[in-house]
Amino acid sequence: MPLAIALILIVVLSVLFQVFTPWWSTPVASNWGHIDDTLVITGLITGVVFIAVNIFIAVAIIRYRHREGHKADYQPENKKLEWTLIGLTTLGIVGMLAPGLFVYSEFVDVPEEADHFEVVGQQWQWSFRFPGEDGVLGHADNRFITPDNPFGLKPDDPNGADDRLVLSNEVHLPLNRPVKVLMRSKDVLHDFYVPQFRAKMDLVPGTVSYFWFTPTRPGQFEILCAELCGVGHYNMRGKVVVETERAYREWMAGLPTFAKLQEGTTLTDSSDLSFEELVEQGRQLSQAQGCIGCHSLDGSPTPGPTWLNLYGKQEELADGSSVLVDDGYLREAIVNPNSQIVKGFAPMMPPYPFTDVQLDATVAFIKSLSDKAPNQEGDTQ
Amino acid sequence: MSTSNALGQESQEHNTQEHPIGLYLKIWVLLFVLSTLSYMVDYMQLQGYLRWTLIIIFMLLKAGLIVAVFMHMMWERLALIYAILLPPLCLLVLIGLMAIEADYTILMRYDFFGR
Amino acid sequence: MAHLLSEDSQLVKDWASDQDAFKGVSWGKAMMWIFLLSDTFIFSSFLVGYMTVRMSVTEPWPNASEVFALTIAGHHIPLILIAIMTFILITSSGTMAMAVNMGYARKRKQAARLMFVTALLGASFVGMQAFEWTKLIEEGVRPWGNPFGAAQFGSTFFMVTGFHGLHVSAGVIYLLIVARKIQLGHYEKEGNYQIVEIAGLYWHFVDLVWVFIFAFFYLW
Amino acid sequence: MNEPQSFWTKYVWSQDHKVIAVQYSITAIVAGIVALVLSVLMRMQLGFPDSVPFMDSEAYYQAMTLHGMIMVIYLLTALFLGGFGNYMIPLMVGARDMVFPYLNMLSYWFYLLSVIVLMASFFVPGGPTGAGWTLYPPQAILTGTPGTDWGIITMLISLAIFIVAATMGGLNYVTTVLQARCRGMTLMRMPLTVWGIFVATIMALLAFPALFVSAVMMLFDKLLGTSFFMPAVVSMGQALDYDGGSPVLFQHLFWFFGHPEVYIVALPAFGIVSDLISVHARKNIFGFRMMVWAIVFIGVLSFVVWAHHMYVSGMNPYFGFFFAITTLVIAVPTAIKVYNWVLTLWRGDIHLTVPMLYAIAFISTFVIGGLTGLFLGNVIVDIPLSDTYFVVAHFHMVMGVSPILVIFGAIYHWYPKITGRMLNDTIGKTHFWITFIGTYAIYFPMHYLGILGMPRRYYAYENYEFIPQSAHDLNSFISAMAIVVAVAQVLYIYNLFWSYWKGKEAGPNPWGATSLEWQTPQTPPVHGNWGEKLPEVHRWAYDYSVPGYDEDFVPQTQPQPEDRPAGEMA
Repeated sequence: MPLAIALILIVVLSVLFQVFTPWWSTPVASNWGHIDDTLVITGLITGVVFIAVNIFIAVAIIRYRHREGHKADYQPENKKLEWTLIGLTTLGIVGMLAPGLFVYSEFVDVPEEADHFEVVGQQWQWSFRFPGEDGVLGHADNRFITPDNPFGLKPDDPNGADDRLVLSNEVHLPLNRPVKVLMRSKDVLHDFYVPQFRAKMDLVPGTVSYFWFTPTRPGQFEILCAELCGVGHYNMRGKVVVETERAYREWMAGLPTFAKLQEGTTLTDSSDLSFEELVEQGRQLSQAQGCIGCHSLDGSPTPGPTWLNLYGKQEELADGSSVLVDDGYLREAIVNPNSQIVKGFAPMMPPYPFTDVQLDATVAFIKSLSDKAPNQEGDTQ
Repeated sequence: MSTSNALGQESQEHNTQEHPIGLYLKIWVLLFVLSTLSYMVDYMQLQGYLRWTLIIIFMLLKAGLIVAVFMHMMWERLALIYAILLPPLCLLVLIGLMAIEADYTILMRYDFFGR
Repeated sequence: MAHLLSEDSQLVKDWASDQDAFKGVSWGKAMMWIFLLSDTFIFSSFLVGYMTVRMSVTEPWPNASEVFALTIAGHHIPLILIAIMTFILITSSGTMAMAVNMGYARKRKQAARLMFVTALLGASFVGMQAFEWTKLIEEGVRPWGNPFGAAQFGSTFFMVTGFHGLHVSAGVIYLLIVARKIQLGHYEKEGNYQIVEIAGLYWHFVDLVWVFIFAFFYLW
Repeated sequence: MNEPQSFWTKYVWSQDHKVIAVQYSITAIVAGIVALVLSVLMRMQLGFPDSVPFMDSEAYYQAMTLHGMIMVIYLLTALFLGGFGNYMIPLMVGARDMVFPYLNMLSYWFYLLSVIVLMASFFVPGGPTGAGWTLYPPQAILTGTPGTDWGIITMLISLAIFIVAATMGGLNYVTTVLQARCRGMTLMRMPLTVWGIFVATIMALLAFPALFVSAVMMLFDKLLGTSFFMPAVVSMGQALDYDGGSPVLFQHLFWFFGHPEVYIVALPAFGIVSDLISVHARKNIFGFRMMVWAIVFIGVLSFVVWAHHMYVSGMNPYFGFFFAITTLVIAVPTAIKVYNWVLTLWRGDIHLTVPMLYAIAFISTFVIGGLTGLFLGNVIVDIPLSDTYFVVAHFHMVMGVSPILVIFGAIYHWYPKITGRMLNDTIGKTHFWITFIGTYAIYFPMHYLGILGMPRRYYAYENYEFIPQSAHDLNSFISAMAIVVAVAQVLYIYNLFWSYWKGKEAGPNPWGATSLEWQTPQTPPVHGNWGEKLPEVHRWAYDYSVPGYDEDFVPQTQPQPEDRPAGEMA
């Protein structure tokens, strides 16, 4: 008897929960409102079955619970009833499947007029590439990736020269224009996921995946990674800014092209560069190399120590000793990271065989993030 | 084996698989011929669909002979034949879909990686 | 089909009967068949993996015909070693089939002798495979790369033939044990030589797998 | 009959299927407790961040991986097939033992070895792997994931050993069911428990090969530098030597195993729960034939639905149509099973014994888990929900809670046969209520976190704008409930020990059940099960409340009376 009551209560509470829940889909910001509709249809059909089965059990328990002298019916099967139930179930299944497949065929069929851009994932950050004036993305492959060519664009592909590169994790998109998202990964599986857009897809190294959508609401949306990609998975963040065509154009114009980047990033001799230039080089380098995937720039917790105010700090090491974070320590920590592990962090960073110039640039960038760093001007050894 | 007998396997009429030696010799020769033929496909440098068709035909003939005669499948009762031959059919779905998938992958690689 | 599933077909009767579904099939033989079914899925998965990587690599796939060619007495003959290995394995299947026949005919000595011959042929197959591996390794083929083309050629070659070779080796040991037991008259008491047929099933299966490897890896 | 004499041959190196079953079960439960503790640690981190000092993101992912792997493979698969399969098959089909007892014993020892290797991974350099139980490459073998030096190797080796063990056991179970039944025991007279385990075992024999092969290939990728699953990658700024492999291939092979695996766990649970419901409702299972065919149909279909786990994996998108259809078709036989369970209750004589409570609770939780499966199987609905807490809630309901409830009920039901004593009802009921209500409270709201869009496999959810504070509070609530439920399991374990010595004497057939295992000459059954003569079966296993009999059950061994022709189902 308590079980019957419990089952009825479960049904009542579930329905109430469903009606009053504050936890529901984020407001949709793309054309995929249809996905929400299929979800609601599925919810309704399955909800009816859920209620029916539980109530049926509860009633059965109440009516047919054991009493003295009571005996069960003997009824091995009832073909008619069974086939009726099979028929009804099939109907319900079709009711869910048909609209689902209909919407899915829209989902896999990218409209002709859609723009396209590329999302590149790596542990644990996003970057983006737009096709440039010619409207064509140049060929790109992980095999071409070098510190100077973080996207791995095929150097001799003419289509790639005007490609616009976004080396930060923020991407802008124009409102109400369908866009095909092409996805590629440098290392492991990732998943480009913006809850408000509904659509999501894995980034797979060694191939290119895609989906398409039309942003329908201006604003800023968080990008999350939805496929386990290592210890930093939960912190692989990014931002999509959906804005007017004009604002988008302006933003786009500010992006470096691949050709420009190639000219600019060849580090020659650090003594030629001003501290600001060095910092800028360091910023690009640490984005390209994935440093900031593990080392946050704003103090938020990440797999590696944050770079905010790192320089000049006394760090406690795993072996109990402590060390002053200075140029020497940082350079050693990049080239040979596991020699001195900071307490509370795992020895998981691979050694980065940077050149002297690259080390200078990176250290300068870290320095620029610290208010404890002494004489920011010029002191680059 | 002995342990199972200790617990008493009920006596059953064993349908012994006794067949004339001559039959085995014939199949043996046939397998030799088929193997030679499939080797000749390579030796003659046949290419394209002709090559693949011939390879598959000879392969299936050989496999069929081994299973049917050497493994005595053709003399087994239908209950066993069906139990053994039907389950591998679901592998065909895997093979077919993986062929399509591999094809899709290489297309993507040519399209986007430019190799 | 309708006939097969009708109430009085042998198929339906066997499945609907009590005690055993496979009439007249001993426990050992039934188990061997089911094991082979499971093993079929192992080799199929290997071959599916091989198919998928081969179809999806962009590097050219080496020409097996060339890679496995041998120069004998000044003649350059493609795939000759593989052809010989194929014939040896088929021959061993033939001797195995005859051993089963002898077993049922209660010709204990001949059965054991034929099984030893089968095992010997199997061992020589493994020997040739070892030779083939050595040759390829000398030519620079490694699991992670080779001078002829796609790296996966070496990976799948070592994996698939290695796994098959392990099966053959295990089969040789199995045959030797059973043959020895037959020689010593272990099965004389029960007078039941079905063990030879069971060992034979395994051996023919190994041959069967080779048929597929030969077609898909060497000839394709 | 060579009865083993010493303690060692009787309880340790035993070839008796019943002892092997208990060995399997105890090992599986111990492994399960480890996994349960891991899940509590994870819930602590999720509900009350940073409350467990050593729980950094690395440890979290390691706990998550091991929790999943142990629960799915080393607990559920081993317990249903190695535990219940071993104990029930020979007894229920009227055999003296498994057909090859020595192989059966080896199966257990290989299983134990696989568990030991798995547990060893906690102590190897770098700790256990943190790649998630799906072990997707490339991340499973690249830096950036915990345990890529030794953890992943021990994991894969342990899996390979487990597969060897499962194969040795599985060959025994299948052959025993096919070839070693007693007189009169046709396949259609076998109880559904045996049917479920039988079909699940066949599936295990055909599905584990794909896992075995992918484990071997990944080991080669890791150890030999082959590129089966590894394309050209740049890991942490280092270009690696891999090239040309396909990560999606691993996913296909893994799920070609992984989806049948779901039903390898579910089918035995379906079978067992059918028997529990029938016995305790004193009524034949409704639509027995349909139940059998549903089990077979589900078994076959489950081999062609695998890629519904991969709708957003970047595979060929047109596969979505094929797999959505096959997946939703499988819902039909599954729904039939649910209908038949509840129709068995209808017009029954429902004894609300503790096993029955678990069985009914199973139906309720399984219905939720099954219905949410319809969301995830339908490709377009899956896209927003995949990799969110909706998935976590779904598979815990369908693969975690419901089979475990069946296990609780089944142990409760058969404990008297295994030990000769009844389990304690008061402790049993307390445990039941906490577990049933508790798991509902954990997993029901979790679906809504998924619909909100909270991704799974996150170590922390700091500063995500779309996640309101209330969702964090809900998360804390879920964690609190999880801890309560986890702690309540101590009651069940305690009950198992206490009743072994102090429980009420059970007698041979305390529930008044018809199937063969209750008709053994001794309780607990001795080696060889049946004494001098094998039983003979004259009817199906569901003759409850048959009109014209005084008792409300007729054992399978009781001959049909002369004047009564064998009924339709007999």
